[in-house]
Amino acid sequence: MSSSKRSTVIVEQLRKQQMLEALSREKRLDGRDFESYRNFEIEVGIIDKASGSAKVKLGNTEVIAGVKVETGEPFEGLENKGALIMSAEVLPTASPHVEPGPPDEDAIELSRVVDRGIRESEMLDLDKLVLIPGKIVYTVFVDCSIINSDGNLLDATSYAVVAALLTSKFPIYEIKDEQVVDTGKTMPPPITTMPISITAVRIGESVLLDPTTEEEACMDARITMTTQSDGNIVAVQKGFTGPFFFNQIVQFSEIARIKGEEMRSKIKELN
Amino acid sequence: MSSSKRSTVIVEQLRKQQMLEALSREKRLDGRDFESYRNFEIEVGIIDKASGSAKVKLGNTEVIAGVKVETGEPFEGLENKGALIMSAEVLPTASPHVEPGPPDEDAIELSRVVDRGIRESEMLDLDKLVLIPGKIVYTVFVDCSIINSDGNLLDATSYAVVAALLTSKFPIYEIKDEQVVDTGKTMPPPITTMPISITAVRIGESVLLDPTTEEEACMDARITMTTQSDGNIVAVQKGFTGPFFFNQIVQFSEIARIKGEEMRSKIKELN
Amino acid sequence: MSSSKRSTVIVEQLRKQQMLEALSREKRLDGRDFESYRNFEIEVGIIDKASGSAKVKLGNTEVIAGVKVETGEPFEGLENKGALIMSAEVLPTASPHVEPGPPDEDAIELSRVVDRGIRESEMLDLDKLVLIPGKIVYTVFVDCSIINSDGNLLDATSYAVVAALLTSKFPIYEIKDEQVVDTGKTMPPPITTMPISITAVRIGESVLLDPTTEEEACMDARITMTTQSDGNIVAVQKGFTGPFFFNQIVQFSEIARIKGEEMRSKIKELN
Amino acid sequence: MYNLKELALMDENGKRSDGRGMDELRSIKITVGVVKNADGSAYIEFGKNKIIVAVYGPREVHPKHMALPDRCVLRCRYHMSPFSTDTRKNPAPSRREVEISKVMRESLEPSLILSDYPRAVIDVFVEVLQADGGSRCAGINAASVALADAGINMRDLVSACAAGRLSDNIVLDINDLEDKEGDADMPVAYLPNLEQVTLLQLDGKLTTAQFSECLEKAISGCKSVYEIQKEALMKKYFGNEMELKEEA
Amino acid sequence: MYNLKELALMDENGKRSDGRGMDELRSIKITVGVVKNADGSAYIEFGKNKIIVAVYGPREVHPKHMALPDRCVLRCRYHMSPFSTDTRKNPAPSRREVEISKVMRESLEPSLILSDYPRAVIDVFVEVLQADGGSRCAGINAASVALADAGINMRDLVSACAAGRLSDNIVLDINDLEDKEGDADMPVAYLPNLEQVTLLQLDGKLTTAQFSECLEKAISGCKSVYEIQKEALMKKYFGNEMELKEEA
Amino acid sequence: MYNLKELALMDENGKRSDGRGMDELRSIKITVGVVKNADGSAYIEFGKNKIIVAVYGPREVHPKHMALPDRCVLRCRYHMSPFSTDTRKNPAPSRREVEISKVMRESLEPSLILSDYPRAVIDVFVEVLQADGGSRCAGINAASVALADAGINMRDLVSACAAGRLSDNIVLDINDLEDKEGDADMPVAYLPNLEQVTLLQLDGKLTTAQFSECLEKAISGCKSVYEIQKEALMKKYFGNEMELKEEA
Repeated sequence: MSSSKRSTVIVEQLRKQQMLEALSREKRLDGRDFESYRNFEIEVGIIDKASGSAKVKLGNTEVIAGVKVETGEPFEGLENKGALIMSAEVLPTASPHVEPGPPDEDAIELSRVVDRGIRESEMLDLDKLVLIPGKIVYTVFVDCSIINSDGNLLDATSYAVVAALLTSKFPIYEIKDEQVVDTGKTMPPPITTMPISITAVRIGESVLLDPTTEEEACMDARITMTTQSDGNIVAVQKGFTGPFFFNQIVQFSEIARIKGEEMRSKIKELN
Repeated sequence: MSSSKRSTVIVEQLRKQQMLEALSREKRLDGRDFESYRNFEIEVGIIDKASGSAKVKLGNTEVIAGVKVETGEPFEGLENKGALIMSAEVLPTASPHVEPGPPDEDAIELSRVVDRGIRESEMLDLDKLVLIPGKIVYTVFVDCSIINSDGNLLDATSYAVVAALLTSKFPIYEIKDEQVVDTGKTMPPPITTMPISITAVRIGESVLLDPTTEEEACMDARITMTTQSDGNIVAVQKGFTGPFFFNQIVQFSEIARIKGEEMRSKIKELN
Repeated sequence: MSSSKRSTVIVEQLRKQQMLEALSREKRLDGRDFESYRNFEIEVGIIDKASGSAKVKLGNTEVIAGVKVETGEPFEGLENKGALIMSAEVLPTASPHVEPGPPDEDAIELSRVVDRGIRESEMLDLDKLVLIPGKIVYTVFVDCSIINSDGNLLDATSYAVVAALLTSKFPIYEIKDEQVVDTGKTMPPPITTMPISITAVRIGESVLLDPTTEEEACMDARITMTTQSDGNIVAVQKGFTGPFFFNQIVQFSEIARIKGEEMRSKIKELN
Repeated sequence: MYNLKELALMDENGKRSDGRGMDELRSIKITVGVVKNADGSAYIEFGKNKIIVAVYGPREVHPKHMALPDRCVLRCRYHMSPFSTDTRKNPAPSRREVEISKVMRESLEPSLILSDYPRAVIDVFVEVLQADGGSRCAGINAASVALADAGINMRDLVSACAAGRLSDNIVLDINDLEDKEGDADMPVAYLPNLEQVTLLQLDGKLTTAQFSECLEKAISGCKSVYEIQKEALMKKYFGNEMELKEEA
Repeated sequence: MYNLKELALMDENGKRSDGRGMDELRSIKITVGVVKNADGSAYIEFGKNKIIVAVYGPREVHPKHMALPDRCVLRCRYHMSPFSTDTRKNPAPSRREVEISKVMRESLEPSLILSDYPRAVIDVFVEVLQADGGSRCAGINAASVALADAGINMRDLVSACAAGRLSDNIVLDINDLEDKEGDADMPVAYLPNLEQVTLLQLDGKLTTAQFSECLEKAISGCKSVYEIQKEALMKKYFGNEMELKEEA
Repeated sequence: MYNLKELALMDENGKRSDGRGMDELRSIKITVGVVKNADGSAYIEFGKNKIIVAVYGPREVHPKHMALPDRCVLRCRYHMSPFSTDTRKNPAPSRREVEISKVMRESLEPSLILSDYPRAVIDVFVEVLQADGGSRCAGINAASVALADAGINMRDLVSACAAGRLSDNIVLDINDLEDKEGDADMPVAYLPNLEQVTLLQLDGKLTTAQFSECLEKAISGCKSVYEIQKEALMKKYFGNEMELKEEA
C-alpha cells in the first residue's frame, strides 16, 4: 500500500505543477478566465411535495434544495422568531469518493456556511413566522442534496437554497383553540433580500472563481463571501489549509460584491 | 486470508452439491419430506412481568416473544388507533456468527415481515385500543429475542408473537381528569384473527418448507406467505438473491394456505 | 506486530517484577508508604458560569467538576425528588491512550461509582429540590472532566464533585402561573453529609492507597469504599480482574473509614 | 387525513382516482446517464416518483476483507431525501429504508453476472427525490437501467411494477392514495426474458385466486415497463442513429 | 410506586415480604446446556430472575489486533430483554448494563486459566429474560456454569449472592422490593474453594461492623449457591449415571 | 434574555459594556506546560474564556492506512465541557463544534512544517472549560503555543483575534454580549511574521469598506496577542534566566 500511496503523491505533485504552469499563462484547464463562472442552470418547483424547491447545475455540479414548512417550538433564546433549519448531504451518487453515512465535516461546514448567508442577511424575515410568541412558530426546513459533485458545492448549494426559498409557497397556518390549523392556503415567504455567495480558490499566486474538482484538488486555500442585495457582506468563510495575504482578501471582497450582483441578476432572471 | 477464503468457496460448493444430490432423491438431510415442519413446541406465560409471552421451539430454533402494554401518543396519520411496535433481536447467544449490536438488515427484515402479518391481518383490533382519540392510545410493544438460531427464524418468531398476543392480558387503563389511570384490572386483547406464516426455500428445483440453517446455507431463494384464519393471504415476502418462477409461487400459495391451517390448529391446541 | 506485542508482554512482566520487589521492601516507587495519599490541592469556584465548580489535583491527576442547576421533569419512580445527573469524561488531553468519543466502560464505571457515593449518602437532600411535586423539580447536572490522568481518577473525581457541590450556589426558582421563574437569587444547596471515597489497589500481597498510573498498570485488583461524615459506609466497588480475600476487605474497610475522616477534614479546610 | 367515505378509489366506469383504467400504468419517463461522475446512472419519473440512481463499480472493495474470491459484492442503498415526502423525512436511514435496500439488492442480483468480477464491488445508490406509491419498483427500474449503463454484464434487465386490490378489482400500478386506502399492494420485479420473479412482497388481503391474478397482472405491468427501459437505453446508445434513420 | 409506610419489609416474626427468613435464599434452578449452538450454556431461575447465558469460545479474535500473545481475551455482555422489566426497556445498552457487563467480566476472570488459550477470545453473553433484584449475581452463577459447560480450564467456579440490610437486620439475598425499599444491597461473587472475593459492590448505608457481617453473610450465600451449581453440572454430565445409581 | 433597547453596547464616551475602549483587548493570560502527560500544552484565559489545550505527537497513526507518506496528519478537536456554557451543554459534539474543529485545524496547519514528520500524526485537543465570545480565537492562540511547547517545527506562531461592528463602530475583540447583540463578528487568525491570514470568518453585515477596516483591526489585535504568546513561551523556557536577569 505504501508504494501505491507514494506514487499517488507523485501524481498529485505532477498535476499541481501542470496546473501551475497553465495558470501562469492565465489559462484554466477548461478555458475559462479566472473570474468566470461555469455554465449555470436553475430549475425551480421540481418537487411538488415541497413548499419550494430548486435544482442548480453549475458546470457538472448538481444540487437540489427542498423547502418544507411545518410548525413547532421556537429555539431557546429566539422565542419570537420562526425556526430555520438547514442541512446538506453529499449523496453517494455525487462522486466515487463519497461514503454513505451521516454528514462529515465538509458537509457540515457546507450547510453551516450556506445557513450563515441566509441567516445573517435575514433573507427570511423570521419575525413574521411566529404563531404564538414563545410557543409555536413556523419551522422552515431547507434540505440540500448534492447529486453530482464537480467543485464549488458551496455556491451551487447556496444558489439552490436562495432559488428554492424565493419561489416557495408557504402554507398559511392559524391558531384555533390553541391548536395549529392548516388553512390549506399559501402565501409567499417573507423575503427581504437575496444573499449570493461567491467562492474562489488560491492556487499558488492565482485566485480563481468557481473552482472545479480538478482545481480544488490543487488549491492552497479557499474563500467564500456572501453579499446581500445592497452589496453588504453578510458572511465570509476561509477554508482549506493554506493562508491568504491581506491584499488578496480585500481584492476578493470587491470581486465578490461585483460578481455577486451579476449572479443575483442571473438568478432573478431564471426564476 | 485469500487462500482460506478460496477454500471456503470450495467447501460451500461441495456442501451445495451434496444437498442437491440428496434432494434429487427427495430426501432432506434430517430425513423430513419437503413439506414437513420440524418438531414444534410452544410455552406461554413464561415472563410474569410481561402482559403476554411465549417461547417457541421449532427444531433447534428458539425464540421468545414478550408483550408490554403502555399508553402513549398515537402515530401520525393513525390518530384513532392504538400503536403497535414490534422489534426483534437475534441475540449473540443464537449462533457463533452473531455480533452484539443494533439489529442488522436481516433482523430488521425479520421484524418487519412478522409485523406485516400481524398488522395486515388486523389480528389486533387497534381501533379498540384508543383512550382519548388523537391524543392517548394503548401502545403495544411486542419484542422478540432469538435465543438459538437453526433456520426459519421468520416462522418461529411469527408463531411466538401470535401465541404471546393470543394469551396476553392487557391492563385496563382509564382516563380520569385527563390523566391515565391503571385500574389494576386486565382484559383479553381485542383479537380478530390468527395470522400464520409459512416459509419455504428453493434449492435448485426443490422447494422445501421450514428450512434449517444448513438448508438456508444452500438456498437460492426464500419465500414467506402469511394467511389469516379465513385462508386469505395477508403478507408475502420473497427473500434472498435467487428468483422464482410464476408457477412455483402460485403452487406455494396453495401450500401456504393448507399448511397454515394445519399450523394454526396446532398453535390453538398448544395454547 | 505480533513480535512487538510479545516484547510488550515481557516489558510488562519486568515492570511488575520490579514493582513487587520494591513493595516487598515496603517501598513505593515514589517513596510514599502504603497508606499515604499524594499531594492534594483543591480550587473551587473556577467556572463562573457554573453554579459550583472545583478543580482537584491529586499528584499529577487533575479533574474539574462543574455543577449546573436547571429545572425539568422528575425521574420515573422518583416523582417527589430533584433529579441528579452525573457524567464523567476522560478528556483526550489526559493521556496518550485516550481516544476522543463517547465514554468507554471505564469512564462509565467511574461516573457511576462517584454518583453512587453522592446518591447513597444522600449528600444532596433531593426531597428539598422539588418545585411542583411529580411535575417540575430541580435538575442538578454534575459533569466531570479529567484533564490529566495519573491514577486514582475515582477519588480525584469524587473529591472534585464533593467540593463543587459543597461550594455551589443554587439558583432559586419559583413557580408563577404554573411557569418556572428564575428569581435571580441563589441559595446554598441542601447538603446533609460529606461522602469521601478511598481507593486502594492490591499488587501481590500489598494493598496501597491512592495508586498512580504506574501502580495501576501492575495492580491485581482495586477497591473503592465511600464513607459519609458519620463514618458509615455508603458505597463500595471492587474493580479490575483480580480477587481479594475476606480479611483484606475487612481490614480495608477500617482504613477507608479512618483515612476518609482525614481526607474529609482536609477538604473542609481547603474550602 | 383522508376521509375514506368521501373518496371514490374507483368510479362506476372503472376509472381510478387519477383517471386511469384498471390496467393502466402511470406515466413513466426514464433518462439514462444523468449523473456525470457515476459509472452508470438513470433518472426515472414514475407517476409522481422522482428517483435518481447512480452506479459505481465494479471497483475495489474497502475494507478488503469484504471481498469475495469468486464473485462481485453487490451493495444497494435506497434513501429518501428529506423533502421527498409529505412531512419532512429525517435524513437518518429508517428501518423501512433498510428493508427496501435489502429487497432491491436481492431483486437486482439475479440479473447480474457477478462471477465476472471477482473481488470487486458494485454500489447502487438510489435517491428518492419525490416519493409516490411504488417507489421501490420505480427505483428498481431505474437501477437496472443504470447498471446496464455502467456496462455491467447482465443476464436480463429487471422490470418492476406493483399490482393491488381496490375492493373487488385487481388493478395495475398502485399509487400513493391507493396504497394507503386500498386493500392490497403487491410490488413485483421480473426478469422479462428469463421469466423469473426477483421481488415479491404483499401488504393487504387477497384470496389465493386474487393472489395469482394480482401476480399475473403485476408481471404484465413489468413487461410494459421493460419496453420503456429498453427505449431509454436505445435512446442513449443509439440516439443519433435512430434520429438519422428517422430523417432518412 | 410503593408506599414505604404500608410495607412490612419484615414482620414481627422475622419473615420477609416474600415469606423468607433472614438467611434464606430465594428458590434457585439451574439447567446446563440449553443453547444448542453455543459451546457452553446455562439457564438460571433465581427468584423471579430468568437468565440465559451462552458461551462461545475459545475462538479466533476479530479484529485480530485485539488478540493477546500470552492469554485469552474474555468478553462479557450483560443485556436485558425489552420485556424483562416492569416498564418496557429500550433495547439499546444502558450505562447500567455497560457497568454490569464490566464487573461481571471481572468477577469471572479470576476463575479462568486464560493463559491456556493465548491469542483467543471467550465470549460470555448474558441475556436477562426477566429481571428481579440480584440479576447480576444470578447472571454470574449461570455464566460460571456455562463456562464450565464449555470446557474452559478453570481454577474454581464463581458463586454469587447478595446480602443487605433491612433496618437493623442483615439479610441474605435481596429481592427487587428489598433492593428498592431496603437500606443496603451488597452483591458479592466468590471462589468457594480459593476463598476469594471477585465481585463486591455496595449501595446503601452500613456501619463497618454491619459491613463485615453483611459480607460474611453474602459469602455464606455464595457457598450455598455453589452446591446448586455443582449439582446442575453433575446432572448434565453424570445425569444418567446418577439415575442408574438411584435405580440400583 | 437581553433587552436591546436598555443595553448600551457602547456609551457616549466610546466605552463598551465591559468598560473597554474600541481597540482594547480583553485581559489575556497564557500558561505553558499545564498538562503533565501531554507532549505540549497551554492554558489560556481570554476574557472569560478558559481553555486548555494538549498536544500529542508527532506519533504513530492508528489506523495505519491514514498515514501520509510525505507529511504528518494534523488532527484537531474543539470541545466544550458541559459546564462551560450558560445552559448545560450536551457532551456529544455539536455541528458547531465539528465546524470549529475544522477551521481551527486549517488555521494552525500553515504554521507547521508537517513534511518534517512523514507518516506521523499530531493531535491537538482543545477543551473549553468556560466559553465566552471568541472561544475559537482563544483556542487557536493556546493551541499554537502548545504546539510550540511540544517542539513541533514551525514557520511562525498563529495569533488569533476577532474584530466586529457595533452600530457604526469597528471594534476589537468581540465579547459574548457583543457577539449576540452586535452587528458583525469576524474571527481572524494570522501568522505575524509571514503576514498571512489563516482563519477568516464573518457573521453579520459589513460594507466592503467596513470589511477591510475590520480585517485590519483584527490583524492588529493578532499582533498584540502574538506578544503575549511569545512572553508565555519565554517564561516557561527562559523563566529562570529572566528572573535571574531581573534580579541582576
